[in-house]
Amino acid sequence: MQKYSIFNLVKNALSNHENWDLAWKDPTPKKEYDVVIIGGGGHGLATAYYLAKEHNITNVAIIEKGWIGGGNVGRNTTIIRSNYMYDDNALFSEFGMDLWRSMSQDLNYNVMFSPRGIINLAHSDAQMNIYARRGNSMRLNGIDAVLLNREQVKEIIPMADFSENVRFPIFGGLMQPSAGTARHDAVAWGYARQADSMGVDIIQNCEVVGFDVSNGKIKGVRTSRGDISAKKIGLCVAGSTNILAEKLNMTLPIETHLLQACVSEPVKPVLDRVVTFGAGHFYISQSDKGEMVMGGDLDGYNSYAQRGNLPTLQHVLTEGIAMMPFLSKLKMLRTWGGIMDMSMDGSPIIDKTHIEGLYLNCGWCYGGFKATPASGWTFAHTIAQDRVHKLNSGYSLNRFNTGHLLDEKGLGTRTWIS
Amino acid sequence: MTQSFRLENVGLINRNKKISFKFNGKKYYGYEGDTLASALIANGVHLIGRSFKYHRPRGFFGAGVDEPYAIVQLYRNGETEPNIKATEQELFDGLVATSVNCWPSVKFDIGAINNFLKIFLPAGFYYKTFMWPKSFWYKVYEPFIRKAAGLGVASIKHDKERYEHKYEYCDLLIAGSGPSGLASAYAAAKNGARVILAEEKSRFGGTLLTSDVNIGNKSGKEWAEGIIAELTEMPNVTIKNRSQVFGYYDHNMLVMSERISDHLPKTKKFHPKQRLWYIRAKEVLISAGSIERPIVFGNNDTPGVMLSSAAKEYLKVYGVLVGKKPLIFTNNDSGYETAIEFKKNGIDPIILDTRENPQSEIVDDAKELGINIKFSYVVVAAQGYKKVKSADIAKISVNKEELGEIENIKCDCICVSGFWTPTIHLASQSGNKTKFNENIDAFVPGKSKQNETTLGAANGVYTLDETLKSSFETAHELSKKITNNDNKISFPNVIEKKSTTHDKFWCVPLPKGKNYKRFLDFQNDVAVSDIEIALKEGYRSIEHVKRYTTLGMATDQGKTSNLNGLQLVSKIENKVVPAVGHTTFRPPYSPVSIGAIVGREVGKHSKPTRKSPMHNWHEQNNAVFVDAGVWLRPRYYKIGDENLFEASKREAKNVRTNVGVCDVTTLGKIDIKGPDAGELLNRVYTNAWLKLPVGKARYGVMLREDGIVMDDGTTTRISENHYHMTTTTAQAANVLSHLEYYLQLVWPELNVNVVSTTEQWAGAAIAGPKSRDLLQKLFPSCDVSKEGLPFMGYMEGDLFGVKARIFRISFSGELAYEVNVESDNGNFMWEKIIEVGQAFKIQPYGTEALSTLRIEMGHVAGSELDGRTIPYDNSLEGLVSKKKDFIGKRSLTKEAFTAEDRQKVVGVVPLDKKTSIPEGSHLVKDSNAPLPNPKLGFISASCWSVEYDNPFSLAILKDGKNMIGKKLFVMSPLKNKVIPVEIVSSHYVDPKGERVRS
Amino acid sequence: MRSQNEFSYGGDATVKRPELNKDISDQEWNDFVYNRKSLRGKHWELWQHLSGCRQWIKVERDTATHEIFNTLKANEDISQ
Amino acid sequence: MSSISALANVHLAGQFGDHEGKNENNLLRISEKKNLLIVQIVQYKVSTVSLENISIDGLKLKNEPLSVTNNNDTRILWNGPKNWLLVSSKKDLITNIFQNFKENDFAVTDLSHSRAIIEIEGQDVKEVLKKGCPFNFNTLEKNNSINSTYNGIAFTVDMISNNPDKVRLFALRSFGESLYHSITDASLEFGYYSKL
Repeated sequence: MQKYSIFNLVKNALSNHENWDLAWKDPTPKKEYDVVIIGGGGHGLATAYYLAKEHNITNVAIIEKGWIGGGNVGRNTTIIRSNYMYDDNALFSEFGMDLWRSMSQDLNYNVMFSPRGIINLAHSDAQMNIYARRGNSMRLNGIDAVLLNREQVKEIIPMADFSENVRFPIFGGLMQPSAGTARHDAVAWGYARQADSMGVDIIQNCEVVGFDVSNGKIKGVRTSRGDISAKKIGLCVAGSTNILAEKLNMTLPIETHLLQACVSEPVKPVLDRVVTFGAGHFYISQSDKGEMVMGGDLDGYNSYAQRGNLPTLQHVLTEGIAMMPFLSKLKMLRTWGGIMDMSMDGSPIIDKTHIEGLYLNCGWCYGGFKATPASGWTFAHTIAQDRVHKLNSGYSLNRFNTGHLLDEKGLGTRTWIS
Repeated sequence: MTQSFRLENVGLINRNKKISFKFNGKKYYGYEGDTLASALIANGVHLIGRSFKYHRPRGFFGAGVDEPYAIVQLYRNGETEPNIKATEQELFDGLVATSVNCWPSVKFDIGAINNFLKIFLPAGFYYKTFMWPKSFWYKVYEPFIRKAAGLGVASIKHDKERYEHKYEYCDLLIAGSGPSGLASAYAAAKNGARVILAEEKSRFGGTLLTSDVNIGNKSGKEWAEGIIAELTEMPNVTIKNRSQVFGYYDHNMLVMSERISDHLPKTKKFHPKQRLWYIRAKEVLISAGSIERPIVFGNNDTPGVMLSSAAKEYLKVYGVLVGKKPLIFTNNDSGYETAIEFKKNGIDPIILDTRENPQSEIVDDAKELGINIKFSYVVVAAQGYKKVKSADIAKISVNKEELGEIENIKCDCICVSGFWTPTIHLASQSGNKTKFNENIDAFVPGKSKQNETTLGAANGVYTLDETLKSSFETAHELSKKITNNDNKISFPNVIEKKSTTHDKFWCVPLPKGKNYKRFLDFQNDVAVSDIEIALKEGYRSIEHVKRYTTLGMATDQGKTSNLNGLQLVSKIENKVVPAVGHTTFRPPYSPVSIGAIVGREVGKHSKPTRKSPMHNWHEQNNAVFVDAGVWLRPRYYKIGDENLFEASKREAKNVRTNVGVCDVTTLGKIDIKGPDAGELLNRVYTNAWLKLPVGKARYGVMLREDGIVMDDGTTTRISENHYHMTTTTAQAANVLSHLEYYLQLVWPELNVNVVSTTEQWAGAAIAGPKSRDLLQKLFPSCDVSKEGLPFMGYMEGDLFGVKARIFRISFSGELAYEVNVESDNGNFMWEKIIEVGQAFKIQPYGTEALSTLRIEMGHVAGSELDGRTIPYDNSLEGLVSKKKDFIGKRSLTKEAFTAEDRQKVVGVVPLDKKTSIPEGSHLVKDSNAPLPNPKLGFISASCWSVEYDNPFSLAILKDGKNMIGKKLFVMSPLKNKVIPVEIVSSHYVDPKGERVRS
Repeated sequence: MRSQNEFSYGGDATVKRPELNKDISDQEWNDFVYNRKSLRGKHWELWQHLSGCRQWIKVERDTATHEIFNTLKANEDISQ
Repeated sequence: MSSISALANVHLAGQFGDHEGKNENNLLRISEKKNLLIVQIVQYKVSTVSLENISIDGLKLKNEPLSVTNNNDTRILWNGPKNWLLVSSKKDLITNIFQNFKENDFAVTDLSHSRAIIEIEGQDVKEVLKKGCPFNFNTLEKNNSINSTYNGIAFTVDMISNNPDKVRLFALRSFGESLYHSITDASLEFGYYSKL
């Protein structure tokens, strides 16, 4: 594989860009693999990469219904953070932050990780206290966090509404300076390219139609491109988890919901942080291209549509203007929807299942993108070693039976309330 | 400056009204009815901006919504807006605009250096470099790239404009007022349907304004005007210009943005700048027309290269010549129409037709007019940097692969026509699976998913006769279905020139040895070579191509580039175009201002505000308010220079020593009536309710089914079948829905009615050792003695002529009562309590003091009942019945919920009895332990105990039951605090409840 | 036809709460509290007309297209 | 004793918005309705009492969506299945209601103080309503009532007259000032006057 570098770029430019290698190949599926990962999204690609890199398992196929990176890794708002309150979430995410920090070099692919910092705004003392609880927990877990007062917030984001005319005044905020954004598509492509180079087969346009299970053991998967045997299978399909679970006669603590996001037309740099509104659900950052990337509430009903309705976006943008009134004059350029596997406590599941050799990675709700490297790393470990790693031990499927829930928001099972 | 490119007596502009405007600091004139684009071209200005990546010079490409280039910064009435398309912005007096994305000026742009480096900046180059050294991406490269990107400049000033909404319903919504739109609107309106006709431009008529056709013995334009005049008079028709239907959502809901004031120097007072229409239509007719496609050739982004239809529109609508030596480059008959218009106005065009020998009426007309036509010819490349100066042209072989010898001819513009692409955006948004039509090389709508029909050019129908016929018929049939009328109008005679087939040619090959950039996406600088690289590297799905190269992701959303991109991919991949497929069309069709989407819910009104009947009194008595959900509640009443801490301490202290009064109107109140009301309570609450006597209140806790505490409060039995439930302010709405859920869906056999009476009653809590004395004065005829009104008792009373409900309940650890009167009398009650209370040194107290009082007595509230705790955690296990079943009971048996070391609420006191403990801190065993330092619990609520005059906090602590008396550390790294503390009982004041029962 | 703005979503309508006082397994209880089919296609679900008559209704809707096929009152049973 | 109505602090007399140069008759008129009796009446599921046999102020309950049965003083709004909202200027009707609607068949709840009531009259009434409420007002006729939302605030519309249009808007009392702001704000474009 070619190594990307400035020299390589110049060399290729001088040869008229005719000698670039394939970023990944387009192989015909083999009859059998050691591991089949279902789902060519960020998590699936990362899992395959870490199986090869950390566990030397390279007889691996990723099978993807459409094109790789076409799920939520290609349709999120690119926020990367580890500002969680519960230890299981915080330590897992912070492990991921380390992987993010070296990802471009590790993958030899610029994923443009940009630690610009995230600020969660607070609009009352009570909310400041809730953030303090989270921030202190982060600090005690070794994660950076700063509690900002109103003046400090104003200094960093003067375009937020500090006027008299505001419905929910800004009291301050919790900031994680090391949080940031990355170029989402590049993450998928970078993992794909490296996994491919280590021998992983990336098989696109290959839909799973069924599973081969006997005596409580997974044997293989039936696909639109034929049957594929596998010693182990990892399920990594975000919003489509329930569809595959049904083929395995499993019912999971997951509902599939729709989340919309949108971008404005590009403008010159005006906002260099990620900011969330505390009196509702709205988050915003400005992309390198200059677009304001914005998101908020779920549409609030079960959906596989990847298309939402305007009232939800109206609601989200209302909060946007409430937070930063200048947004009013920008224009909404593009909207899209992604389907979320909303788990019943808002935290993910990375675990073995009752079927031997079948592993589950799901329930990422709206937080899947930032988890890509840590999810891939721990899932690869779980598959390779047939046991969960300490980092994902809290993400067990059994926690809904035992009551060891990880409900960061305290909303319980009504996942559509965001 | 003279308008040297303006024709006399041609066009639809108002020559009696001259308008002055400024562009890049220079003053120009135009006419009413001009767009900024037409006025600039009339003045000979063609250089308007710079491209996104290479900063190449940019002019005008189209004449409307499809414009990829001509983007300006607009200044209007003291405000500025970025990214305005000059082709859409109507001219108004005093308009000021500047170029975007160039520095220091549009003519000399430093960023253009990228243009010379462009061979090093192919598609995806960002991904391949800028990776070393490690931290340089964020610190060095990215800031540089960010500055270079973006287009216009966003003002961070608050937007003062009004944007409004309108919800409308109709039988037929018709999007687009070209021939098919007008015909359908007319047919449906005449048949009695309620019709909305939307046109995105300022003028109705679409292509009828520019094409040389005859309908019913009138010119197309006259016919359109006649129809519009008639429609305007009809009461069942709403016609809207400057109104773009931009989104097609579920259940036939469409959204339209109406630009009411954007064409005016300023918005009329009390009127909106824009209005967003949510339109629910029984049937939708999409008559959005088509957009001309470019032919791809070398340097095809040079200013002066533009769509042939745009050139015609500038000429016929605005009386503006886009050039005086035009070259028309076409693969179909449309280019001839433009050429003929030039010729008619005294300009000699040259036509290059890729076709070998086309035979049609239009071609014959052009020949007859003596226009110079070169068949089998192509433009190889435009020459000129800031404006086209000449064109390299060549003969092309029949197989379209070999170029002949290159000739150079002088020209000042190149008008390109690569045939027409139907505007299928709305149809596709509705869920319609589009299909590829080989005859026109483009996608057209397929089977309708919702009640939508696409007509005319948007459906790939390019003859007027067929368009009008199908539109009349479809609109008649659809309206008949809705209105049951059968009033058919007669179909007019149509005369139009017959055209012949187009040449399926869209990209000029590179001549040997030349490496011209051939652009597909003009704003994002995506060239043929970029797509080639993407495919070579394996980015083969059309979505990968789009994302890797950014094809079609600019502010024009690929209206002129997407199809050519598809053609290229299909050619290289050797697939048919439909097998490549197109990327998804999503709303909006064209960018919409966020202000319009949001409407009037801005500033103070971004959310409603709830106020109690005593709000005005609080305001007048220096209350400082706090948001409680959307309620405003007094947090404290400020006296002099007091701060929050001092005031709340004073207020709380006064409750402990004298008496205080607090507005508790915001607590949720639910009236529960019916023969089975008691049974409902017994199932909803964790404790037993069947034996509560009339006239008594009881405290209760309710759970979610997952065992987590949902809410707490008291419920009073007013009469045999009548209960009065109170909830917390925060959960009031949820609790009501919760009860309705069980009553309607789970236990429909119960005969119970629940209704919110939160607003019916104003509530005042009277608390403190002197509260009974005060109550006695307020209700002299009631026996409010310890025996007459015992703890948890209830009675009705007369408060100086006003009927009142009196509850003896307490959340403050003091003898306390709650008085309710009907809301109109709330203020009267409050003033009476204050007035009579003077004798007892009464003071009003706010939520902060309320909080202090409840923390001191260990009464759990929102910060403990945070959606994550079970009754045990809150020391409420005594209220959990072991005998009966209730909502959520089954979950309480879970392993984690019954663990020996389960968390529990405790009290926390600093060892020094001085240091305040910040809320949100955590409890640890060893403050010096390495990170991650295991946390044992967290501080949920803190106060300054007025009883003991030292800090006191509540905490949820692991194994709290066994921790009383232990010493731990409170840590707040955020505030740099480490505080040694002792764990005590959460019931710090009046642990045995003697005062409340006194 | 009423606007979605007036309604509040209530989740899968086919989930049946176990009867009170009935002895059931952990599995049955967790199926009720946590586990959901949530498939692509037709889905019976609950909506409350919150800003209206406050009635809970059952709606059969397609989760892939959002098309609505059927509505039932709270007291009407879904016939499979 | 002084009672204070829900909108007493915001409802001011005067002419507002784009009223200049317009005939006062063409402006919208906005007022607050006070001192009305408002009672919710709900028939229990078990009740077998026939609605035909009970009347209040000469009016019968009609279990029919949108319907308002009415006379000069009293209007009974359908509020949901077997659920009505009685609104009357005769405050003493309450006694009568409690007598007629027996406790084991009906839940009767006095909600007179729980609502803020805005009355708005004029040719542009429906245009004002369409600015914030998703309901199809083209279909709302005289003596219809609906529940919906206006700028996110739950409200009830009772259409009293259609020549010119006249409606009463009911919101929960605590939301009254916000609804009043939204309605008057939406009326500015047309111009309105208000009297106390």
